[in-house]
Amino acid sequence: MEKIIQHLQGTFDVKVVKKQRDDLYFVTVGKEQAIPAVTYLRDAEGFTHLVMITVADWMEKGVFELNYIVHNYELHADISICTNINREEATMHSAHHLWEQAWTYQRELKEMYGIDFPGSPRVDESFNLEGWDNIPPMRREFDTLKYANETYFPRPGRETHDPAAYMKQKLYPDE
Amino acid sequence: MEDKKIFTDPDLTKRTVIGPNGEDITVDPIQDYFCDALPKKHEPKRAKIFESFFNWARAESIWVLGFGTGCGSIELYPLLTPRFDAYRFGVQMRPTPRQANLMIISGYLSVKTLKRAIRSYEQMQNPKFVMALGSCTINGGMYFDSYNTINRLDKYMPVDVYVAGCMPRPEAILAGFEALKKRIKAGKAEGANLYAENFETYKKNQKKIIRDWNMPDYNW
Amino acid sequence: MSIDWIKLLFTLLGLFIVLNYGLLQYGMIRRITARIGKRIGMPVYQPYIDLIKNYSMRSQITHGVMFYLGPVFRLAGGVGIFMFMPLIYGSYYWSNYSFSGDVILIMYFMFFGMLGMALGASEGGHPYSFIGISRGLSQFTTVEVPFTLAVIAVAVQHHSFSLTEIVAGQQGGIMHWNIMTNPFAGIAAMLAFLGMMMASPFNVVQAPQEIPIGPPTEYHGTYLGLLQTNRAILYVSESILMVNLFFGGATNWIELIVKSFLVFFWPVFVGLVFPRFRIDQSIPWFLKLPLILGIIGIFMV
Amino acid sequence: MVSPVHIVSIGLITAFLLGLGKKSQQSILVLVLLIATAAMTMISGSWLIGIMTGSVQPTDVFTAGFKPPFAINLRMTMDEAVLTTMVNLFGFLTVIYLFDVLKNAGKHLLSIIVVFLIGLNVIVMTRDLFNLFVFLEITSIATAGLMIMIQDSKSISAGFKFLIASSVISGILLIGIIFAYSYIGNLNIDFMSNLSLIKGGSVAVFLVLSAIILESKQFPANGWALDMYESAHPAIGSALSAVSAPAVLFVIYKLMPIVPESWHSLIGLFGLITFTFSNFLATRQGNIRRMLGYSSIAQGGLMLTVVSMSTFFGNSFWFIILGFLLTNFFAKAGLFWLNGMVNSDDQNKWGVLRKRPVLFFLFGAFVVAIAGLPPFPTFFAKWEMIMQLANGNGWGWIVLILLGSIFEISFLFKWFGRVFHAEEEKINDIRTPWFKQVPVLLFGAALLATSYYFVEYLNFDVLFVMLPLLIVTVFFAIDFLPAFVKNLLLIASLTIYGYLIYPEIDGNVMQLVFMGVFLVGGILTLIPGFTQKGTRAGFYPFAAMTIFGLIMLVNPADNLTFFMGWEQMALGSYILILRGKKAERPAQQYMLFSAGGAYLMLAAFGLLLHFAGDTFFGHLNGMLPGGGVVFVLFALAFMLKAAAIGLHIWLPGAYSEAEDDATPLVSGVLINSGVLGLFWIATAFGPQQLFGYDIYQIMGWVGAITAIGGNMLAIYEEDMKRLIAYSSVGAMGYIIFALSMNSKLGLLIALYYMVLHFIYKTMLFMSAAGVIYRTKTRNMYEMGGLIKSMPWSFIVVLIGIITLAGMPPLAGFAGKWMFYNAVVMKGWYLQGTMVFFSGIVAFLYLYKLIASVFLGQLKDNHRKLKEAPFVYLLPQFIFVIAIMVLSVFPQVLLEPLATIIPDRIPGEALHWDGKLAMTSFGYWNAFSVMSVVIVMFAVIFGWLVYHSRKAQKVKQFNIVFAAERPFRPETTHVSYNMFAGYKKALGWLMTPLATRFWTGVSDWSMAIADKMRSWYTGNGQTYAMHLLLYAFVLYLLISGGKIL
Repeated sequence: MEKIIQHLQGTFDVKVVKKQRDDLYFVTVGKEQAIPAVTYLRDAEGFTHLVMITVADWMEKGVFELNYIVHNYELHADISICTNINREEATMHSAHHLWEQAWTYQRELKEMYGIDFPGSPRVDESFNLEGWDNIPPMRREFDTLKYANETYFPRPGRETHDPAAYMKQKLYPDE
Repeated sequence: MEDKKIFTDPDLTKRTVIGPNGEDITVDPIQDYFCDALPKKHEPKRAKIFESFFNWARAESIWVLGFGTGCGSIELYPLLTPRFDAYRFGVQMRPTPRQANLMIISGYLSVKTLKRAIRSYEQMQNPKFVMALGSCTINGGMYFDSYNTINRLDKYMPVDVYVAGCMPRPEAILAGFEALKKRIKAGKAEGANLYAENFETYKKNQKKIIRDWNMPDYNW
Repeated sequence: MSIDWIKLLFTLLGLFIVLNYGLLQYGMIRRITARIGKRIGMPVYQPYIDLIKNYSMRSQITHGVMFYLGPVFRLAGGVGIFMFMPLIYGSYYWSNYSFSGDVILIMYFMFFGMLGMALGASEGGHPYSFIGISRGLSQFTTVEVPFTLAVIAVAVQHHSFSLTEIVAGQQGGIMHWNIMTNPFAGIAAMLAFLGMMMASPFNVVQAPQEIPIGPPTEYHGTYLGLLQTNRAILYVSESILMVNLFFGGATNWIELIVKSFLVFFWPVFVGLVFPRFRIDQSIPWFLKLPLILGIIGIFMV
Repeated sequence: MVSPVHIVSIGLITAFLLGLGKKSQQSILVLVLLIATAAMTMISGSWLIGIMTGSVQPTDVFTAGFKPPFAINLRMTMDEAVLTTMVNLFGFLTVIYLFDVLKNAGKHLLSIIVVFLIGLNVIVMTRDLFNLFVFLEITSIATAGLMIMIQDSKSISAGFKFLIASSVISGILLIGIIFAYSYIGNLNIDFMSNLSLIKGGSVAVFLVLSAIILESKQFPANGWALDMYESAHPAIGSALSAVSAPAVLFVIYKLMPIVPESWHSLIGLFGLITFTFSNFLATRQGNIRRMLGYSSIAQGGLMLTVVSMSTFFGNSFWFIILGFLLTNFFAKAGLFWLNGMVNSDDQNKWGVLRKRPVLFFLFGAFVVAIAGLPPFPTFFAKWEMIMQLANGNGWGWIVLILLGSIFEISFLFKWFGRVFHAEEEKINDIRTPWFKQVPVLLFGAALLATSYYFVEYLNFDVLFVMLPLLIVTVFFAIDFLPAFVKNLLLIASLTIYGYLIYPEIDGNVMQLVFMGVFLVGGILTLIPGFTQKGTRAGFYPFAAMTIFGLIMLVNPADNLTFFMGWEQMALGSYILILRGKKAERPAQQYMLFSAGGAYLMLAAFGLLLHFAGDTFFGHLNGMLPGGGVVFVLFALAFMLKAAAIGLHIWLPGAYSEAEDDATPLVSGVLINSGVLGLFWIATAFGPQQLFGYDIYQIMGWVGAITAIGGNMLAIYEEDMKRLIAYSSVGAMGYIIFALSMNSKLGLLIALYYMVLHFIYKTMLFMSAAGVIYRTKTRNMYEMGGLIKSMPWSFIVVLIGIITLAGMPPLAGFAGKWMFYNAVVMKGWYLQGTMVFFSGIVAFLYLYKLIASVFLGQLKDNHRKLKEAPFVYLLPQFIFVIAIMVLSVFPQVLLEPLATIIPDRIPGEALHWDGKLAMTSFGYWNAFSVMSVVIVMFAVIFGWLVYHSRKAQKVKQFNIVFAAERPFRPETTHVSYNMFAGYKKALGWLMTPLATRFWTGVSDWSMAIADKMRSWYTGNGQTYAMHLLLYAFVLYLLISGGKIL
């Protein structure tokens, strides 16, 4: 595992390596090097299984952190190749040529976060939300409560409590 | 945000095919494949005695559309087991909306599911009833602030019985059946006619959230 | 041709009795099934309520003329089988219209309803209808083979295709019944009867969990009511046919009802015990044991 | 009367004159040649007419004024007159035909032609052996000269090979002549009658004879001749085939008196072997001229047989030999000439002929004439020959002839089909100046005239044979008229014919029924033809031919009429099938199987003549002791037409690829001819045994298997017409089964079902034709939901399939009901159950047929379809009415049918008690069943209509679709491979054994033919060796290994 990371560091411009567990590393590389790194892991190091492509929205930093988690069946180990892309012009290279199923993830990311993957099949079709016409809903600037209140006829009379405070008040009103 | 490319369903756009004699035939799927009539209100029988007799039969023979919508669908299956045995009450499951009288919305409805639920509801025949399970159908429940889950079912289709709880137990559902029966026998369960009468309102609400409305206004 | 009005009246009365009997029998069977599953089950009169409810539906849709005619064909087929079947041995009035045709007519009348129903359901345009019908017809082809062999065996034995005469030949005690005198043919027919009733393990035609309910997917309201009426009449008529062919017929209504109920219970019993066959399993099944038994039965005569 | 010697003298003078001419006067020279040949023809022709009319006596011409044996004498009798006329006429026409070639060629060529003609004339006329030898040599040299008319390496080498061969032959001949002279002391054939009796004289006879036989190009020592045919100019090829060969054969005929009696049959056998094998080898031949060469050689072989057996054939000899000779003369010459016009040996390029309707018609006529189909003389000659051989127990001979004929038909019709279907693009232009057309037209006319005289000579029934033939001829003549006029005329003529014939057959229910089926079927199936635009050239003559052929079958005049009708129908329907767009191969298959059946029948007729004398087979009236073989042959022949399993593989292709509106005719109507035959043999022969087995028993099994097989195959068809076609196979199995029960009820079922099958199958095919006419496709999965646009067609199909399935209350049930009774009475339970099973299996494809096409989802491109044209629907509804009437009153048909069945057939008959049909087993009252059903149906329907009067009409996608919606009609319509589960369970039953078997037969025979063709190496020396070997083998066989 260490060796593989070293190889990675030798081959690519690795920015950060974070060891989560013995069998799980997070390796951050530049945007242009993410796909080559994944390809390298798949072809040279035996990480043949794409576990998932996922994203974390770092609104404060103005970036999306894309994670390509790949798995090696012989080592039973995972490596996640991370890369940061600009939130405003969220575009990434497609990985569907490496794994067929990647385009499903990419289609989802496009719909939920608005990250474009040019060339990925059917990336513009709606995935879960049929006919969504607003800001991609999983972006953190999207105010979901406001949207729901505007759209879904909230039933009047609904109250919201902080669970801890409310439980305390209900069960132990004296304390 | 950049403009989202609007995706259009190729199966629902107008297209031209070439007929056997080489003539062009334009197919407008929504127009040509689907009946575009609107629902009519069906008055109850004039003779009160007939109507109450039929209502009794309707109440005692509730055929449920086996269409699990939310997480509550898992609570429906115990109904058929020896422990709860809904058959005792004349409740049976039907696999097709055409033959069913009662649609059970068993929990939260995302917008996407709502569309299917409406379609199935409209394919049921008059008289038809709706039972809504769980707080999600009443006020959104724990999904009250979700961007794609509805809050109030009765804005989109007439609901006869709400069964509260998250989730309601099968006993509660049985109680719901009893309540429904009472309603039917009393002649109050006229959801289908209500829907036909207030069709425009319902459609407006439905269309407000279902943005890619790719079906005729009423699914026969 | 002068019409014997009294006979017609008796026939209609018989039809009415059989319809009620069929509905009650169905309820009864459902009740028994529930008991076996440790449930209480629906009321015995539930089929009546279902029927009334279906006839009282307010709105209906139609897919076309043949969609209309499908249930009509189906019910006409069921009633037809009843009409041409003698019910009570030795009674002129309870022999219906059996003078105008014999057991062959009845056998072929079964197809009448089937085909009509198949066409009606197909007019609905639902793919499951097509799938269900193709399965049903496929299975039906092989079900009929052992049954036919058994019928021919019986006919040869009694030197007649006339049901009345076949019943007449079986009078005089249980040992004269065809099931005793020609057990192979009888067993072959009983096995085929399983398939004719389309109960599990041969119910892949309707397969509720797989292709919702096959052919009648689109039928509702009055259409479905007709189909339910037919089911009540048809199943009882087929049971009566079996009773007439193999179990000595009946000389009064009580005997008829007891015997046909027991015969009808046979597929129910099997259906409760065995899981469902796929279509490519049930077809060879009928061409193995039942067919061989049927052939032995014919050469036993 | 001009002395025949002047034929020679005119020739000689002409040759001399031609020598004087100059190159620049070539045209005049050709004219001179033309006049000379005309004069020669006139002389021989005048002798022919003179002798025929009896105004002139046959005469001998003595050269040098002495009587033989001191001088050469030329004889002119009827025989010589015919042959010389043929030779000279041919010469005359050749000159016309070759006008352009001759004009540009040197004057030598003209002389060579004259010499060639003189040679042949003398060969025919001379009675002197040495003279014969000399002129054979002269002809050979002339032939070689003609060969190199086209100066390419191939023809020169062929000419050279010919010279080698002819020198070997001359050597043998010369030695023979020397021997003969040494024994007899002179060379005149007339004085040699005792030559073979002299010790050593047989050797002389053998040598002379074998030389001439070799000269007549017998298989397999004929490689040189084939090369000649292949490479010579077509005109020369025609000369070789049409005149050289007959002349040589005539020599053999002249020699026959001096040949010992015991040799005759051996020589005949050799000729027959040539016939069979040459035809066999021709099946693999692609090059037209070589193929025609094979064919010519084959015909030569056949004629050699006839000539050598002239004493055996006795009175029939002239009839037979003239039949073969004239047909071969006209047709072969015509074909070679056509070859010259098309100017290609590639079958595909012959499609150009289609641009010249008259020539194309003649081409067809020539091919058909050579193939030996009616009404051409070969047909009658072959019939007579087989009958004579059968009289003399020549079974092996018959087998050889029939085999050869099958091969002949195989390659001839492969060729014809190819020409019919050759693609337009590949067609280059054709050279047809008038002088090329005139000879062909003349010969075509002559061929037809000959046929006319043959038919006239045979003295057929006027109403049943001559009138139909006349009508068919008229339709050939008026083929240029628009289609609807011809359609109307044909329908009218059929109607009038029916009116004329009705008094004749009144009282004969059998004839009435079948005539009714054929005539009414013919008329009704023609009605949809009104939708055809243009002239529809070539359809109506053959439709008329088919229908009238069928009609000829019904009148039991004699075996020949029956067979002629049979062949005529086969030919007509072949063309009708061939007219389909992709019908080339299916039609070829159809023709082969038809011919196979016909020849089996021919053999059977031969046997019948042997067993029972000259009686019509339908009039045997009971037992024919030991007739098992005859019965089997007949049964096979008819079951071929009725497509019993194993013999059915032609049917689906032929029926489905035929033109859509012609299919009802060639299927629903025509298939009943097989039933007719089977019914006849079943009633006429009585029970028959073969090797101790009851044939009926076997036939019963065959019928049962056919019923299952046909229906099983139909299930998996996606092609509408193929489905219905396979269903016909199933129905025929049912009929065969019913017939073979050989009981009164069984035969009644067969007849009833025949009529019923005719009605509903014609209906279904017409309805399918209507649907295909509108949708332009035959694949059922491309249709769907047509009930909305074609409701009437739907009703027809619905009624058709209810009838087919035998469901009460429609007429089909009567058949099923009787069937059970018959099976139980007969005790054929297993077979009966199989047939019953097949009936249920029929449900599957019937459902598929109606549901895939009319129900389910309407496809986008069929949204604007209209109902089938009225002319399609009209006959269908006539049939529907017929079915309805039969359903209510089956006795209308059943009672007359029962009278057809002779009393001697065992078993119980159907009794009628008013409307109640009864057997000892059961009863059934169609009328009351119908009444009950109608009342029941009406009540329920009324109830439903009342209840759903407010029902909302919805459209095709308003179906419950698991809360989704369907996407496309195509993805929602379940039709393709509908019975997949069934296939998985019982698909193994469908292993195409029969197809594999027949493909195997065809592949193997092709492979063998290929292998055998390599015998012809193309090497002159090898050929010479072949000749010697042939003579040697012939010697061994004749002498039996001893020195003669």
